[in-house]
Amino acid sequence: MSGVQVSTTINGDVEEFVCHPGETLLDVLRNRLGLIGAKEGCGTGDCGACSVTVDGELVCSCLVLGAEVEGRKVTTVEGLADGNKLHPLQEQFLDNAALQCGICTPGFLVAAKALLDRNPDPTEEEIRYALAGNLCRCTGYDKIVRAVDAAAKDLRAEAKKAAKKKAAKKAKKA
Amino acid sequence: MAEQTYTDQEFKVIGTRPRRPDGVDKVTGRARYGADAFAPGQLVARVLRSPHAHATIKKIDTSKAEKMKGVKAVITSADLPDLTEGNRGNFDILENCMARGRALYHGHAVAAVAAIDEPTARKALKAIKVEYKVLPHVTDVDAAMADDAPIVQPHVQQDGKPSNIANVSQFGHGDVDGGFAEADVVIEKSYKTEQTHQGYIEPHACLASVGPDGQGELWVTTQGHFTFRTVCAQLLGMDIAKLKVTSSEIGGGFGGKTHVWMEPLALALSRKANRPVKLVMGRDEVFMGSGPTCSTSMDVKIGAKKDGTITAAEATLRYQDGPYPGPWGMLGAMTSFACYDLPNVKTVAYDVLVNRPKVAAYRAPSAPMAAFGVESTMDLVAEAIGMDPVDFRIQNAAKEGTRASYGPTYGPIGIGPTLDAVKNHPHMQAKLGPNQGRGMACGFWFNFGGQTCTDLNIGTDGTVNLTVGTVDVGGARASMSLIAAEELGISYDKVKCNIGDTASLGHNDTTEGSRGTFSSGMATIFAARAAVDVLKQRAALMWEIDVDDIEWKDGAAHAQGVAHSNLAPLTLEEIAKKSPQTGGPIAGHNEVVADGAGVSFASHICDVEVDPETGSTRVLRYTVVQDAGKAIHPAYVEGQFQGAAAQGIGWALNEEYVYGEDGRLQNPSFLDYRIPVCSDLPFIDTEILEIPNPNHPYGIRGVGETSIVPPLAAISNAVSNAVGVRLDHIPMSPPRVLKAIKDGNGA
Amino acid sequence: MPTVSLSSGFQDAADGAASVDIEAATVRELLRLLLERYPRMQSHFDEGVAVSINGDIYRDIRDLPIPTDAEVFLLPRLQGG
Amino acid sequence: MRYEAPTSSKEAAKLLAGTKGKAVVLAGGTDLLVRMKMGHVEPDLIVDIKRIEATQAIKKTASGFKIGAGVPGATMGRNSALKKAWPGVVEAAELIGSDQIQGRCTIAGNLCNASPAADSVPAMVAAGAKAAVVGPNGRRTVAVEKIPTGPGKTSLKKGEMIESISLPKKAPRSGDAYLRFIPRTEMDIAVVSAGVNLTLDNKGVVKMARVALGAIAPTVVLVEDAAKAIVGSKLDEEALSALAAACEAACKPIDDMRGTIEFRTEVAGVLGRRAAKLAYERAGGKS
Repeated sequence: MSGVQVSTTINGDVEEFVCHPGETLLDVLRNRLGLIGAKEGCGTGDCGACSVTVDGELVCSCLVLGAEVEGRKVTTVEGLADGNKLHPLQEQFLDNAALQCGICTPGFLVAAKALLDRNPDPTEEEIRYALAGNLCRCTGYDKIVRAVDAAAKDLRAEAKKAAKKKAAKKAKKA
Repeated sequence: MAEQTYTDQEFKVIGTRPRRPDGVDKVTGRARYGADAFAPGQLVARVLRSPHAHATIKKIDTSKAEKMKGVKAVITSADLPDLTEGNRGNFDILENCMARGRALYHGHAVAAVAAIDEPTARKALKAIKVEYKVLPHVTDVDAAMADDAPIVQPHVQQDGKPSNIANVSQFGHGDVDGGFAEADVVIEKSYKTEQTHQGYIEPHACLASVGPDGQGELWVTTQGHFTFRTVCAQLLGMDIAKLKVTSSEIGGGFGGKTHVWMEPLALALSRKANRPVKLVMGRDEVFMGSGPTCSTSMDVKIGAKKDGTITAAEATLRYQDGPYPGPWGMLGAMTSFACYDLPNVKTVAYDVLVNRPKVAAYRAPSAPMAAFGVESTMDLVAEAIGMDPVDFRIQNAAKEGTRASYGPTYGPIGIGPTLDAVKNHPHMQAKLGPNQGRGMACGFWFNFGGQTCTDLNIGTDGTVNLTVGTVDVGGARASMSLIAAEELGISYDKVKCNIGDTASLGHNDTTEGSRGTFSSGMATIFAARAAVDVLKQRAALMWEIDVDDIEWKDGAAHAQGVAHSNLAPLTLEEIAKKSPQTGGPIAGHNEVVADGAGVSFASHICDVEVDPETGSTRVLRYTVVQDAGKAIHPAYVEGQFQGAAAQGIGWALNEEYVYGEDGRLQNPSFLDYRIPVCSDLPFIDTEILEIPNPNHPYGIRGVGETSIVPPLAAISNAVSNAVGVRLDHIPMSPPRVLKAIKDGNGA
Repeated sequence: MPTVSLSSGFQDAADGAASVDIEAATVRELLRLLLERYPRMQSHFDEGVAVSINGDIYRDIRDLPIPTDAEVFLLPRLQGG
Repeated sequence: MRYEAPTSSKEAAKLLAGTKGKAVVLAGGTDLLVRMKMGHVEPDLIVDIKRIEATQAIKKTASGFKIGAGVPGATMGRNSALKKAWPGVVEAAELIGSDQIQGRCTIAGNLCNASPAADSVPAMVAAGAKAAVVGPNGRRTVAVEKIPTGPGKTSLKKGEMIESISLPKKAPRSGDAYLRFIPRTEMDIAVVSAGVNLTLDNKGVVKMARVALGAIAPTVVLVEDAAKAIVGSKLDEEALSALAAACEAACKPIDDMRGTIEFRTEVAGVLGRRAAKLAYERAGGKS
């Protein structure tokens, strides 16, 4: 078995690694790069605990080979916060007690961010279906759905504020 | 014991909802769970499992695997202590971890390897040759009770003959035959429930390290690291104090992580290889090789007068334990009629052995199945006498002074209040559409206490380190911090709660039976009070007055009496700062047997819609009412209610172990073992009742388990009201519901 | 003198008795005297027992005083999830 | 084990054909990686086809649509022209697994995995989709229903791979639909499924229909009798009953952990009927 050399971008940083041809991205992240945020709940794409995005597309990292991410951009839960500022989803998960054991939380956060990136104002039903690939056994999903809804509101308010600021700046320039 | 008694104190921080102290780690991916530990030079272990449900193991040839490059250790039962002559319980635990001469279920471990990496370990497993002689098997509980059933454990006997019936338990009082004779209506019905798994998202995982000097460490996802330490040390012949067990963050347990499954194998491999060994189960192994709950079969009979008085109730319960005897049928017998005030009641339970995985506790173990039978029958009786099912239950609800069906007499309890809350809940008045139905049901669980040991240390800046020995399964650190802050009179954010490893605290019982907040909460209260005594002594030294003249309130020492009216209060922070000069570190410590946990009741309401053409059931609305005694952190109490209800909903509708004719488990994956997904569920409304437990200073009862008990019956009652068919087999999967509709099972 | 009710599993070991009168001030004394009277109880004690006093279940506390006229039940030790 | 990511189909076919041991195609990987994890397949060579340009795009052509073999379901769902023309096919593709699976899974992979329960296949069969196959001996075009030959088995020869799937141009007054039954609301394999594609005349009478059922036989089945039952009708109750009966008659299912023979047969009729009604509405028919 010969190793595959891979160069990729993870959470904005260039990473280079050598992996087995059949090794999953999940195993690479956890065992070779020390990024333990993605969890293996099943290894077969049924639980979503290993969710990451590759080139912006939400995937289960257990169903991606490490070798496949050559030249791609990977984002994991470790890349969610902006420096020491937590992402609104992270803030709302904490405020809404949306985690109990927390093992599914990284996957939910990554999946919820993927949802809000393309749909900033989802209905409850849209949230539930978008998160259907993430299993949680502790919460009954109630507080998770509420947290995502609250974070969506926060993000919309942030976006509105930013747009206003931009407009004001433009007006000032003019 | 007096200090354990409930006092109706006013709270400042108890009942608030602050962020959990371990929260940031858990939303940033930093928190370390069972599989998140790494040691220099660690090996990867894998387990070889039996493909047969029942077989004699004639020979295991590991020689090829042992010679493979990169393989550092291979073990079979021959490498583990032979406990045949010792305690049967320990023998059973070890034999379940590693088969000894016989495989008792599909997935029973037969050998294990440790190698330099995963691909090598997998290859090594393939190189192990096992010679089996396949034996007849039995996986169904009723079939296992038949006279000609294959015998699972030859040493288990009834009436001098080998039998699969491991235990018969009986509870009750009064004269049931006389009671039934008095009844105007008697309903008798049989029910079946299939086997379900706790379904925690984190598979079992550990990192073991044992040296040739007999000292070892184990990092493991567990509900009870102290128990794991004792059990592993006993099984492997190690000294308890020389094995340090650290509980990782735990990714769900629900009872399934109260038992050792493969941890002794990791330790044995490490001892043999003299290298750290990491062992993580795959999801299929979790389903096959850890402990689900029982499948059951039961007959329930309830008789009542037309005025709604129950005259007698009887249940015969058959619980399947896997291949090792457990207390599961007995718990079903104790809990089945616990909600009601019955003059004549009798329950008989059989614990039955089959060729399935060893059964483990699953959240209020054994109670949900019995409640399914009893609460379904309750609805049938109510219907037969023309009474509203809630009113019927209210009329017969147990209360203070009722003799419980399992024996003792109840103190103050919450079944009546939960039923009143249900009756008055707006949910009960909401309109229903076509093919929709509403159901309700009640549930009971004991709650436990147990051995607990807690340490509280105050730093010189006035911040507090609280170390508890019960694991944090869902926000316990927040609750413990609230309790310490309340007792000391300081703010929540001045307390940092840690989970101590087995080297840093005395024994703590496993976090099971809803005991975490009840017992560690109690030990925390006492540890904090001990620390307050020290703080007062230190203040006395600083002031040079008598300690008896000092009162502790609002986080400060207050000098009492006119003589000391010139002394401004000394805050905890001020006293802590001076502690190096007043006698050194300030600490409080407590060890307690926190017994006397109060029993807990819940009543649930649910609405469903059934597609009559496909048998598909959707839960539209769900409400949980449960007695918490006292909710320390209400958000996490709600979370327990919601999570328990969700597990019950999954159990009711879709979750089941499916065995083939060959005795093999067909669906060991989250694809085909269908736990509810986000889009399957509605919001789950909660109502927390607080009927104080007289045996806890804050009135805490424990909240984790009770709400998994009612959903099976609540949903079944709702389905019955939606489409007019009575389901007697859980899960109510679409094929079963459609068949019932076609067959017109309107009974 | 407290009357100890035995749940069914224990009755065989107590020669079929459903309840036993035992003069005991604490749980520890009660269990000791019960075992002296019925040595076959030992196997149950090994598996674990709990005692209910006036409706509250105690699994481990042994020093607990038993009030006069208390309702006392001997129960199997319970397991939870 | 080797991993290769060629940049042309020809190169991929050469690699696949030239390997002595087991060579597998990696498109979305949502089936392949599961089988590798479970130890059901241990390939000697993995050929990742996603670096081949022809597999990466959805193209609108004169004769319809060409969907690259590496295009994930999520991308199909975002293509409004495709969605408008073939809503049933797109919905079927989007029903494969969760959003995470959608980020990877492909309809070509779904076809080659050859599961009788594959979600996109009944919809593709009903739509008359064709697969562009590239192999060591060149290219050929095959009707999708000819690809799977049994559970896990395909008619593809050693070295062959699917480069793209073509859907015909949408006929006027036509519509398609796909429905499946699963016990949960998401994440399950179809217990039974139905794809219907039909075209109406200007009076609203069905003039052409294709009905395909999934999970009721070793492969997805094109049920000609079901189509016959509704052709010439305005999808009245009588026609629908005949369609349901034809669907039930076509069922040769198995009893397994996902459903019983009785259940699958019964629900095949229910879904055939519901899918036909939906397709009829989409075609502009008024019932």
